Amino acid sequence: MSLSRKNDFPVFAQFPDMVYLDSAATAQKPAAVIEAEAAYYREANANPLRGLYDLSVRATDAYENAREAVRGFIGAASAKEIVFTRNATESLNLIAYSFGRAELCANDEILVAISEHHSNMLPWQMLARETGARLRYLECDSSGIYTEEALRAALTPHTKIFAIAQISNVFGRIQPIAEFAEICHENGTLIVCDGAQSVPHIPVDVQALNVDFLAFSGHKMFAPMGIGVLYGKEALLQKMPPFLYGGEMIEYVTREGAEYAELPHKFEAGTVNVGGAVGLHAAIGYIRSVGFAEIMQREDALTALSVEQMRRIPHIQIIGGDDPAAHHGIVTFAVEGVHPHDIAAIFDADGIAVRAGHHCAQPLHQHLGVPSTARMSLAFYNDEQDIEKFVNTLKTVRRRMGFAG
Amino acid sequence: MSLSRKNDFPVFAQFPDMVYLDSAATAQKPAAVIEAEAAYYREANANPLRGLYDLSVRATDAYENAREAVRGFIGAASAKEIVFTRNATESLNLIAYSFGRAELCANDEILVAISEHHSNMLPWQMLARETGARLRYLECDSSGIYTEEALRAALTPHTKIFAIAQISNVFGRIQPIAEFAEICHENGTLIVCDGAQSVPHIPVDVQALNVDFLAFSGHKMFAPMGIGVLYGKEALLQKMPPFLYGGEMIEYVTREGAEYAELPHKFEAGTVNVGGAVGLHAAIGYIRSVGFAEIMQREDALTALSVEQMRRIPHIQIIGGDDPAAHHGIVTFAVEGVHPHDIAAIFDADGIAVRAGHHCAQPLHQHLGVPSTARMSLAFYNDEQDIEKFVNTLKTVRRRMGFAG
Amino acid sequence: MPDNFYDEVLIDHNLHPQHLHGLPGATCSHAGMNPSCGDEITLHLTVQDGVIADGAFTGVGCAVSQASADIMLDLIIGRTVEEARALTALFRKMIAGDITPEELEQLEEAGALQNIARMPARVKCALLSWRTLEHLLEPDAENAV
Amino acid sequence: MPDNFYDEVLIDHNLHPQHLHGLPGATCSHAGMNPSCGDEITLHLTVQDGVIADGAFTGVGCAVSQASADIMLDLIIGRTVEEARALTALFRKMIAGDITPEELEQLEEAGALQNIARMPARVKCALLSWRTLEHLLEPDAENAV
Ligand SMILES: Cc1ncc(COP(=O)(O)O)c(C=O)c1O
Ligand SMILES: Cc1ncc(COP(=O)(O)O)c(C=O)c1O
Repeated sequence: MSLSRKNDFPVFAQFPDMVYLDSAATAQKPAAVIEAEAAYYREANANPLRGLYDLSVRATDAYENAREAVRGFIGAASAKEIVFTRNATESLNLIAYSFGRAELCANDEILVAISEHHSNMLPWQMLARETGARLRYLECDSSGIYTEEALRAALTPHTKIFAIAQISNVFGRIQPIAEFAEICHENGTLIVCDGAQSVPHIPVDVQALNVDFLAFSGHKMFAPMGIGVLYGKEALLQKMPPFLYGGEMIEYVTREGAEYAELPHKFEAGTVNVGGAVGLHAAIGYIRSVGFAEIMQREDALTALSVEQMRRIPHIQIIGGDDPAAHHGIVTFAVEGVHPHDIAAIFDADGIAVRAGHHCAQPLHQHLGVPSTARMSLAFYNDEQDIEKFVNTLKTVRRRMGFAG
Repeated sequence: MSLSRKNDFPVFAQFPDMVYLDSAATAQKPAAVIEAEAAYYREANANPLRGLYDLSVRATDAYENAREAVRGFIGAASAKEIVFTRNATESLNLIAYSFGRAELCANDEILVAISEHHSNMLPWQMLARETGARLRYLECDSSGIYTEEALRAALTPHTKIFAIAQISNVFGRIQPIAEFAEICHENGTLIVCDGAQSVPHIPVDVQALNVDFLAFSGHKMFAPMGIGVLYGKEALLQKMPPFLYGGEMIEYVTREGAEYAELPHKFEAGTVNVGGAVGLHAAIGYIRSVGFAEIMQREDALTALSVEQMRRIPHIQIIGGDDPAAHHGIVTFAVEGVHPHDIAAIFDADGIAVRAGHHCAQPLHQHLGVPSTARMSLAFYNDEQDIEKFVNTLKTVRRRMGFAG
Repeated sequence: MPDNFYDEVLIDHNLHPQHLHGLPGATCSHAGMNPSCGDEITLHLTVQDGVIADGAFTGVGCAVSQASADIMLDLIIGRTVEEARALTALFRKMIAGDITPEELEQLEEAGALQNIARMPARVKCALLSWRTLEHLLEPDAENAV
Repeated sequence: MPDNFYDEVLIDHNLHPQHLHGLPGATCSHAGMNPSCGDEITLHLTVQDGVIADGAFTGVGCAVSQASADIMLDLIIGRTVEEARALTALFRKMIAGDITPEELEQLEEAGALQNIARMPARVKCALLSWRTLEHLLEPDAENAV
């Protein structure tokens, strides 16, 4: 494996002994990102868009260059298709509030994968309540597999939307989104793809996948918190009504109403987060400089190492099965007889950050019949030593809870 | 006047000759704020709230300490009343979407001050369209004054909401919000106060004002972009439905629906912006360290200096009148025969940042009968030299546009 | 077991809870929940003449919440409702970190949970059964004593 | 006036526009708008036998948009519709920054707007009247030639 990337991340200098295995919750930030945002505030901070002076032109350029970088990163056809939001959650709500309320009615159906994060489930529950549309779930097997047949069978002439994550934050399995998109489109159904866990870790090309919408968060891809993205096909975004209303998203306002600005500004009400966008731009630059070849090679190797070690430990169950290739940087697990909160506490005592609970996927946990689980999730800044420490602690968990072995 | 504060702001070291007079659009950031956010990412970055490990506890503490700082800063009774949003615009949309759609119906009326920023007007237009409620405007005179009599006369038994800014971003006049609140409450009307231009510049105490909601943005108060605040009285927030749906705002989710988390988390869906909140906390600390006594003394003196100089220049009209005391750091003006965009371009050529256009207040401009205006707005980091340069350029505008004098 | 993660008492009550079972003759029951953790404990009491004659709990949860419930039942069975209320107040005081050594003694084995406050995310777990008890002992609660 | 901010030509056309008036016999008119600036220009043309016999504009705007409209009308009055279309294309080329010196010459006084591209916010202003003209000259536009 090539050189460790830990040195690029100041948090690991601050806490040299920490093992951070919660990157699916939020990623750590490289110095390049932290510095890019700070530099923006030192050198180009102004309210962009309406700027008639030099600093404001700089801010506008910084913001629109970031948008262009995102466009290129996910292979969108036009920068008009890139809307900056706060996070993936807001992106998904935007679709439900704007597209959903305008286009759905009581006869329609929304199909949601049962493994979805609450952020790709509750907005659809809300939409169903508001429009009277019927919400249905597509179920996976215990490995997190959705078959094309099951999808075909679940789609009806009334299905307007199918919502699914490219990578679930519990299973870590990559779903065949392009194939699902084709099946949906044959049926006249739009596909909303939650890319929160995929965009940071694998190359994502919206045109190759042919998804109608893609939502993701900056903070999971080494960018600052508070910036996210909604990609939507231009024709769809074009006809959607605005979501948030206010400054900067209008062409003209009278007492009676308003004409809205062109894409993508129509969906960016109020003063935008230029600092966050600049940070995201820097994060994309950083990811490109490492390269997905290295990122994937490293993450897959560490995932395989983890799964292989874990499946040798007795009383451990890996959610989604023991095949290393099915887990992309995410390994969710249970330890027989030990509650996940106790597992996390034990890891914490050893300086290892893992997550415990339902991982914002309660319906999936109900579906799988486990109330909660523990999860380790990694990024390319992790190394073999991190995995070794993780495995060593995992081996002690039952003993430290008083079990004989 | 005491020592200049310019040295606290790195942007002025970067551009020593720049005169920044667009602080009402966005404020510059002191090194303390830039550094606080960077330090968070170096030393405490994690996904908060569900954290079961040390770093996540740090992040949670950082976030909740910021909330407590905001609570103290605006004198709210409880931290539950402080909801972090992206900006004032989102805060106002949250009220309209959540409170408005749940509580208003076709018989109701919404009263909006005609001088409002689009962000405190378009959400109410949207709400009126969605609910059938009637939108009415309260009109001001050419000085930006709203009288108590006019407010009383405009309120009807059907008026559910009165929306007004404490300081308009065009006039700069402080409105008697406490008096207006009392009149509203006597009528059973809620008052929504837009504090975007007041919270950064004057002490604001929500309990003394007795407003029902207060919205403001971090970026106008020296904090990073991408963080804003909604204050709401606990009893109101308590009964409001959620706005955005997703992770972190729930107690329990099933296939059918969800139980929502306690205040304020109910309104904070998805991964929160801890970095932004930390920056806002630092900004509050910085404001406190300067003190409102100095801030107001300095800003009022610079405003008075500007207005006094400006009114001596021929062919200049100050929107809202020539009384320096009526303009709190905001002086909007017209130059006879010269379009505001040309004014701004001339200032830019001299290294002075001012704004031109409708300042997101088109209905006000229609009301005043001017299509657009120029605006200078200041903060305590400005100094007399800035004002001098501004006035000197202003004197040349007509000549440089080819007028005889 | 030299390197138990939690206090010996806690580990033991979690592994071998005495009171984790149904209670057929219960005069009152109440389900308490930490929804965000998924912890759920139903507390069953048999109260006669103002005395907690018997008690038990059912449900799932982490070691802290399970042990806390078991220890609590050990402590309150045989006590009057008044005494149980006082102990609940003491337990909250301990968690808040302002208990005297004399008071701590009254809590007997529940003192093993004293250090849980250093893990803020776990305080809710420790309190779950006590909150549920408080609810049952409230004079005007549904299904109350 | 030694220190004019804009080019002399632009200043002059803004202060003393020749074509800022109504046009009673106009064969076509169209209102162009830069809503975010509040600039609004209505262009009026009298087109006979494929030739722009006369033209005028009404409306308000900044110096750049006003002068641009006046200069444009100077240039296109008396030209054929075809020629006007070609000039519009050249003007856009100039704003985009890839015009040859020979082409620039054809634009006559409109060349004074060449440097507006360094003020991105003002490009829209310079283009307003030209966009409006394009619309009027489109074969299938409503109210078109
Ligand atoms: C009075 C007023 N209200 C609301 C806003 C909107 O603030 P933001 O753009 O930060 O949401 C502004 C600033 O643009 C303002 O001046
Ligand atoms: C699969 C998935 N979707 C959506 C989200 C929501 O992202 P955010 O909280 O940044 O809005 C997450 C992360 O929490 C996730 O893992």
